[in-house]
Amino acid sequence: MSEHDKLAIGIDVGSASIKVALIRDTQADVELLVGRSERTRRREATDVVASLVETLLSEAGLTREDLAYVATTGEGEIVDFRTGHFYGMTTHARGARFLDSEADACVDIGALHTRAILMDERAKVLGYRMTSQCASGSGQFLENISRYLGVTMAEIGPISLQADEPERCSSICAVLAETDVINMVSRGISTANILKGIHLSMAGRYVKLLKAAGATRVVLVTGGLAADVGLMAAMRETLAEADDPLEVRSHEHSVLAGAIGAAIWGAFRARKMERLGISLAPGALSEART
Amino acid sequence: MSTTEDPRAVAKDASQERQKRMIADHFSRLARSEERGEKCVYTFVPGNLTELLLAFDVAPVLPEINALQSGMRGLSKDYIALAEKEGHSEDVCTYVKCDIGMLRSGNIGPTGERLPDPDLLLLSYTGCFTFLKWFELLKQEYDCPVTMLHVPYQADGRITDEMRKYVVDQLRDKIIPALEQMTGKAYDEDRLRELLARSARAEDDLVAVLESAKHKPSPIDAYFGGVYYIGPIFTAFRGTQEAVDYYRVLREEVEERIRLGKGPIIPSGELEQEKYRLVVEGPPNWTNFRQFWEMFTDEGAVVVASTYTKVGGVYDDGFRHDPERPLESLAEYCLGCYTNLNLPSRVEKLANYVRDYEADGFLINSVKSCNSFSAGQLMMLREVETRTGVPGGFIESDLVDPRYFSAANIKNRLESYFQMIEQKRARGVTR
Amino acid sequence: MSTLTELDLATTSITTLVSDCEELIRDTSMPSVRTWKERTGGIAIGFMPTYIPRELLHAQGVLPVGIMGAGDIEIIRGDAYYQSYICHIPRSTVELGLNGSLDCLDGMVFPAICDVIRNLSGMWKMMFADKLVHYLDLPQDFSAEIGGTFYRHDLELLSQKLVDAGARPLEAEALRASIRAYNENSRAVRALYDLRRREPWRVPTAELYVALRAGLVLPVESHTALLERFSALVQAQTDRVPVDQARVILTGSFCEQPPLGLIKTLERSGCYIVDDDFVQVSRWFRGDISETGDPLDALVGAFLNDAPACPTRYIDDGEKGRELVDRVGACGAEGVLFCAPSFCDPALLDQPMDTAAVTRAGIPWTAFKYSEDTGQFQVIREQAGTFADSIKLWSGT
Amino acid sequence: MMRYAVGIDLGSTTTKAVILDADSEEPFVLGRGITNSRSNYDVACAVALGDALVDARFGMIAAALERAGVDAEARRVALDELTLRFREQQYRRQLAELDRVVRELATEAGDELRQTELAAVDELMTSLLNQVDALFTKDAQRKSDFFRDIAGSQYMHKAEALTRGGGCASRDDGPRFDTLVGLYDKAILAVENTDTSGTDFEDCILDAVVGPQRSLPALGAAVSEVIATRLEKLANVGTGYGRARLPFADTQIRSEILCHGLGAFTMFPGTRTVLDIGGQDTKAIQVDDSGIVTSFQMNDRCAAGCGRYLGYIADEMNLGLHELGPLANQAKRRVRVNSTCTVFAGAELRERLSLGEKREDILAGLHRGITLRAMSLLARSGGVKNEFTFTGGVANNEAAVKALRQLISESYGEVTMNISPSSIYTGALGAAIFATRSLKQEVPAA
Ligand SMILES: Nc1ncnc2c1ncn2[C@@H]1O[C@H](COP(=O)(O)OP(=O)(O)O)[C@@H](O)[C@H]1O
Ligand SMILES: Nc1ncnc2c1ncn2[C@@H]1O[C@H](COP(=O)(O)OP(=O)(O)O)[C@@H](O)[C@H]1O
Ligand code: SF4
Ligand code: SF4
Ligand code: SF4
Repeated sequence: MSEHDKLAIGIDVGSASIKVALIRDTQADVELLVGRSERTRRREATDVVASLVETLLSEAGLTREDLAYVATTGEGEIVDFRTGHFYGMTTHARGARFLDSEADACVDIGALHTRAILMDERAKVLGYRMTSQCASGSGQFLENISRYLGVTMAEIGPISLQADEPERCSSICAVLAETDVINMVSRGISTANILKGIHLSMAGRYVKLLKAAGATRVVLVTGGLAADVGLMAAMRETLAEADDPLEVRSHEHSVLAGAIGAAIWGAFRARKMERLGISLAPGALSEART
Repeated sequence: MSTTEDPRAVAKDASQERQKRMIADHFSRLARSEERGEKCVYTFVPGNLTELLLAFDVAPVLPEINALQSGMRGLSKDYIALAEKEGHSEDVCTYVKCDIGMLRSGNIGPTGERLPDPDLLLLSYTGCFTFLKWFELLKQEYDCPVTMLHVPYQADGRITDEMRKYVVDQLRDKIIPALEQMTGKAYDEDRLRELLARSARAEDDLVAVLESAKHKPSPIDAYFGGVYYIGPIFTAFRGTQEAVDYYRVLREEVEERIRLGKGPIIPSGELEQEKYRLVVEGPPNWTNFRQFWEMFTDEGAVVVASTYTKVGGVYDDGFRHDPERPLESLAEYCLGCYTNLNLPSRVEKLANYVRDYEADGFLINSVKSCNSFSAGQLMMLREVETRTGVPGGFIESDLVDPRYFSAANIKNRLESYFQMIEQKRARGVTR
Repeated sequence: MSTLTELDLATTSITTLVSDCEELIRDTSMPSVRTWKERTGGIAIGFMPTYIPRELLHAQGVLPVGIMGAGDIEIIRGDAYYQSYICHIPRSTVELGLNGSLDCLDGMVFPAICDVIRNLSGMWKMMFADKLVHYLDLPQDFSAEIGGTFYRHDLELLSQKLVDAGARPLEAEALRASIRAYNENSRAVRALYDLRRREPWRVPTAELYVALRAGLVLPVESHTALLERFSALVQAQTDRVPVDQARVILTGSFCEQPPLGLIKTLERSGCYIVDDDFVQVSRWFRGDISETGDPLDALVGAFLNDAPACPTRYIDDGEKGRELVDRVGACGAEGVLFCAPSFCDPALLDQPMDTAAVTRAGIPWTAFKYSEDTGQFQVIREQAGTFADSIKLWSGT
Repeated sequence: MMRYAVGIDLGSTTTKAVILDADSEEPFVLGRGITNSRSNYDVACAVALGDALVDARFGMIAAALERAGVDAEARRVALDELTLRFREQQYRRQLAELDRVVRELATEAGDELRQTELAAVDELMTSLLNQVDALFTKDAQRKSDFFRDIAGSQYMHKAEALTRGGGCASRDDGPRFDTLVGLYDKAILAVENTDTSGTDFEDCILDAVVGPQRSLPALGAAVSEVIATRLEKLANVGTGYGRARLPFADTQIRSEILCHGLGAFTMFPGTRTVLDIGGQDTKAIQVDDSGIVTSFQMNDRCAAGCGRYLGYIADEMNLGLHELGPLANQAKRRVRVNSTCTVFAGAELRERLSLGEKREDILAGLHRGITLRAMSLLARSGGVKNEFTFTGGVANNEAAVKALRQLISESYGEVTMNISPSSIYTGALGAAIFATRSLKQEVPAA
C-alpha cells in the first residue's frame, strides 16, 4: 500500500440491517476491500456495528488506527467513533456510481423507505423522490407477505419468476398484507402469482418514483431489495410495457452502496482535510462540517 | 354527467339514445371547429354561462366533463400517472391531473377526436378554488386570453344585491368584452333572451323529471340515472332547441313510467322492486361507475334525490333563467350552484330531500379529490341524521382515480348499511 | 415569565425571550387574549391564517387573534369531522373550538383561503351559532371599480357585524391610527427579514418564527415592541458566527405551519432559510398602507394592488413562479425548499408551476410535505441534508 | 342429543364460533371456540366450531359431574386439570405434526441445507418438545392461545440463539436464520390448513382424562357419557371479514356491524354505543333499544390503531399479546409515538428504546394513540350515549381498556362501560342469535 493511499470505512445504519464497507482510495482509483451486511434483529445497533467493524478489519488484517476516516450514513449518527456523517442520498449516489459507472440514477429500496436518486457523473445528486410515511410497498411489506406464504427472502425472486397470471394488487398496507394474502390464497391463487403481483405493484411505484426523479438511462438498484430477482424482472417488465428505455440493473454489492459511498466520501474528505491541515480526531469532523 | 361510450351494454330508452347522440355530435362538432372557423372557450360546469357563449356562437369545452369521460373509459389512471410524473401531487384533485394528462397525451376527446385548443379561457370561479389553479395551469399551456368571473360564496346563506352586482359588473365589463373581442361580434342581448327563454322551458321539464322520484316506486334513479339527465343541460345545450326537445321527450317517458308503475332503468334493464329509497350527497365515482351503480341496484336501492345533479345549478327553489333579466339571472344561476351554498344551506337542502322524497336513508359518497364537496361532509352527515332521524351512511371513493375505489370496502359498508335499514324496517322503526 | 401580555421585554437573553414566545404559542388556551380582555373589556375575534385587514378590527377596539392550528395537541374530537385526505388545520381548529380553548373569542373571521376553510366557516356557524362568524370573501377581481367596490362592501358588512358583537363603530380617524400601528409593525417585521437575509446566522428562523407567531395573540403595539427588542438582542449577540450552510428560500407554508421541530431540523441539516412565507399576515403588503386619504379605501387599495403572490391569489398573466424566481435573486438564495402541508390544494397545485419556473431559471430545489403535528423528521432531515450537501459540494461547479 | 345453532365470525386475525342451545327461548351459550384465521376458510371454521363444541362438552361434563353429586370445588379442580391436560394433548398432536412436516421439508430441501442447519433443525424440534411440560403446568403463562404463536415464538427464540454468533455472512457455514425461519413458515402453513377437528375430541379427551380421573373416578363416567351424546347443528350464520367466502348460503351471512351490535346488546341490554376493535378494523356502532343498529363508522384501510398494530408491536418487543397490557399499565409516564404507520412505529419504538426510554412508557403512549383513533370514530358515529360496550379482541387488553375509560370519561363524562371477558366473541354471538332467529323465522332472511 502506498503512503498516499487512504483507507476508509463506511457504515450504513439502516432500519433493518447494518452495512459496512472498507475501501482503499489510491487517488487514481477506489477499491472495495471487503463489505458486509447484517440484520440487526433486535440487537443493539451499536453492538452490531462494533462487531461488524472488528470482523471486517480483522479480515483485512487492519486495525482502526489504519483508517483515515470512519464515515457513517443512514442512522449512523448513533456511532460515536465516526469521523463524519453523510446523508443517505449523497452516499447512495456515490456508491451506485462506484458499482456501475454507467448508472445515472439509482433507487435505494430498503426495509422502510425507498428513494430514487438522479445523479451526474461526479455523483452529484441532481434530483430525487422519496416514499411517504407509509410502509406499503416497502421491503418490510414484502417480508411480511413472504413469511406468511412460507417463502424465505432468498426464494422470493425465483418463485416470482415462475408466475403465469400475476394477481395485481393495489397498494396495500404492510401490516394488513397478511390478511390480503390469506384471502388470495383462499381464492386459490398460487404463491408465484401472488408474489409476482406484489412485485409488479411495487415495481410500478418505484418506476414512478424514478421517472419523477428524472431518470432516463441506466438505473442501479441499491439497498436490500436489489437482491430480489423477481422485483428486478417486474421493474423491467413494467418499463417495457410502457416502452420506456430506462435500463434497470443490480449489482451483487448493491446492498452495500450506501456504506461504500460513505467510505468513498470519507476518503475524499480525509484528503481534503489533510490538505487543509486539519487533524482528524474521531467525531471532530462532524462538527467541522456544519 | 353524460357519457358517449360505455364499454358494456347498458339498457337504454329512447331519451338516452338521443342524449348519447347529442353529446357525441357535440364532440365531433368541437373536433371540426378549427377547420370550420368556429371559436371555442374552455370553461367549467358549475354556474356555466352556456347561453352567453351560444349567443356569440361559441362552443364550450368543459375540462371536468373530459376528465369524467376519461374516467369512464378507463383512461384516467394513465393520465393521472402522467401528471403525477410531471410533479403534480398525489394529494390534489384528480380531475385536474386527469385533464393535464389528457392534454399531454394529445388532448383526444371521448369520441377519439382531438379537441380544439381554446380561443379563450373563461374561468368561472364558482364554488371551488381548484378552478383558479386549474386555469392558471392551462394558461401555462395555451397562448390565449383568459378572463375570470369571480362568483362570491353564499356565506350567509343568501344572495345579496352586492354579490349580484359584483357578478353582473364582471359579466358586463369583463366577460362580454372578452367574448366580443374574441369573436369580433357585438353582444346581442335579444339573442341571449331567446336562448334564456328556451333554457327556462327545458329547466321546467328537467325539474319535473327529477321530482318524479317523489312517486313510489320512483320511475328514475336520481343519482346514477340523474347523471345522464343533467348531461345536456349542464354542458353545451342549455338554451338550444335540442335541449328543449330532449327534456320534453324525457319527461314524457318518465310520466309514462309513472303511469305504468315502473321503476327506473338500470344498467341490466329495469329495477324490479324498490326496496330502499336513498338521498345521496356527493359526486359519483366514474372509473367504476357501473359496478358502483350495481352495488345499489343489486340490493334494490334507488336514489330518489341527489345533490350531484345540482352541481351545474340548483332549480329546486324555483330559479329559472329569465329572459327579462338576462345578466341578473345568469348571475343568480352562478351564485346558486350547489357547491356555492354554505354548509348550513346544504344540510337543510338534504334534510328537505329526505323528507320530501320519503327516503329510507341518507348516504354520502365522499370523494378524495374534492374539498369543495367533501370538507365538512362528516358534520353534514350527523346534522342530517339528527334532523331527519333516518340513518346516514358514509362511503369514500374518488372521481377518476381508480386507486381510491376499493370495491370490497365500499361493498362491505353498503351491505351493512342496507341490512341496517332493513332491520330497522322489520321492526317498524322507519317508514 | 411575567404576565403573558406584557412579555418580559427587559430581558437580556434571547433564550428567555424566545422561550416566552414559544410558551405563548404552545398554550392553546390563549392566556394573553384572556388577560387582554380582562384588562380592556374589549372583544376578541379569531381569524384563520393568511390575510385579514386587522387594522379594521383594531380600529373598532377589537383584538384580532390569529388561529394557526394547534400544533401537535392530541386531536380527539376534530378528527371526527374530517376525512383522512384533508389537511390537518381544520381538524385542529375544530378541536380547539370544541375543547373550549377558543371560548375567549367572540367570533371568527374566515378569509377566502381555500375550500376547506370556506366550508369550515359554515361548520362554525352550525357549531357556534351564537357567535359572530364572517366569511371574508376576498375578491379575485383586482379592479378598483368592480373588485374594489365589492370588497369595500364586504368590509363594511364585517364592520357592522363587529358592532353587533359589541365593538365600537368604525371611525376614519381611528382606522388611520390603526393603519399606522400596523405599518409600524410590518416595518419591524420587514427589518428583521432584511437582517436575516443579510446575516442569517444572527437570526435563526426558528427564533424569528416564534417571534412572529407571538404577534398573532398579542396586541399590535406590544408585538412591535417585542420585535424591536428581539432585533436589538440578536444584533448584540456576539457568539453567532457564519458557518458554511446553503442559503435557501422556503415556500408553501402560508397556511398550516410546520412544527417548530421541522424548522429546526432544516437549519440543523445545513440550510439557512433566508426567506419564507410563514405567518404571512404580518407582512402581507410589500410596503406601507397609505396613511392619508380615506382609510377604508386605503385598505382596499392595498389589498388590490400590493399583495404578494400567495397561492390563494389568482394570477392570470401566465407567469406563475416569476415572483418566486425574483425573490430567490433578491435574497441571494441558492435553492428553494418547497415545504407544503399534506393535502393542501392551493400550495400543491401551485407547486408544478413554481418548480417549472425555478427549474427554468436553473435554481436547484427540493420538495417535501408535512403536517403541523408531524413528529418524525428523519426523512426530511435526510432530504434537506442531501440538498444542502449537494449545494455545498457542487454549487458553482 | 343436543341441538344447537352456531354463529361463526371469520375475522382477519381470529375465527370465532359461538354455539347456542337451539331449544332454549333466551339465548343460552353452550360453548365458545376460537382459532387463528388462515387461508383455508373451511378449516378455520371447522376448527373454531370444533373448539366451541369442546367447550360445550366440557360444560356437559361439568353438568354430568353435578348430577353425579360431585361438589363444586372438586368439580372446578377436576375440570381445570382436565382442560389443561386436554389442551396439552392437542398441543402435542399438533407439535408432532409440525415436527414431521419440518423434518420432511428439511429432507426435501436436500443439498440446499447446510449440515449445521440439519443439526439445528433437530435441536430446535427437540427443544420445542422439551418445553411442552413447562407450558402446561398449572401456573404457566402462555404468550398466546394459538399453536402457531406459541410454537412459533419458541422456535424463533431458539433459532435466534442457534444462529447468533454466526451472523448472516454468506461465507460462514453456520446455520442461517432465514433458512430456519423459512422451514417453520412453510411447515406451519401445512399444519394449520389440515383439518383435524373431527377426531380431535375423542382422542384427546381419552388421553387427557387418565390423570385427573385417578383423583376423581366419576370423571371417567362423565366423559364417556358426553362422548356418547350426539350434537346436532340446526342452523348457522357467518359474519366477519371473510364472511363472503364462508361455505354458507347468502341468507346465512350477516354484516359484522349488525352482529357486533346485536351481540353487544345481548350481553348488555342497556348498551347504546358499541366500540369494536378487532384485528384490522375498528367500528363504532350505535344501537337502539332493541339492539338494532342506527348508525356506524369504520376506519379506513390502514392498520394503524387496530389489533394487528398491537400484535406487530408485541412481536417487535418480543412479547406475547397477553403481556402488552399489563406492561403498559406499569408506566409512570407516556412517551408520545409520532409515527402513525404501524411499521414506522415499530422502527420508532426501537429508536426510542435505544435512546433509553422505558418499554412500559412507550407502550402506554402507543395504547393511548390507538384509543385516540377509536375516539374519533366514536365521535363520528354520534358519540357515546348512556351505556357503552367495548368489544373485539382488543377489549382483552387491559391497557387499551384503561386508556379508553380515561378518554371516554374526559369527553363524555361518567358513562357505564361494559367489558365482557368473552368480548372477542361478540360478533359470533350476534351471528349465532341471527341463526336461532332464522329457526324461529322471526326476522326475514335478508
Ligand atoms: N433476496 C432478497 N429478496 C428480497 N428482499 C430482500 C432480499 N434480501 C434482503 N431483502 C430485503 O431488504 C431489506 C433490507 O434492505 P436494506 O437496504 O438493508 O434496508 P435498510 O437500510 O432500511 O435497513 C429487508 O426488508 C429485506 O427484506
Ligand atoms: N388476550 C388478549 N390480550 C390482548 N389482546 C388480545 C387478546 N386476544 C386478542 N387480542 C387482540 O385482538 C385482536 C384480534 O381481535 P378480533 O376481534 O379477533 O379481530 P378480527 O375479528 O379482525 O379477527 C388481536 O390482533 C389482538 O390485538
Ligand atoms: S397503510 Fe399500513 S403501511 Fe401504510 S401507514 Fe397504514 S399501517 Fe403503515
Ligand atoms: S375540487 Fe371538486 S369542484 Fe373543484 S375541480 Fe376538483 S372535483 Fe371539481
Ligand atoms: S393548509 Fe392548505 S388546504 Fe389546508 S386549510 Fe390551509 S390552504 Fe386550505
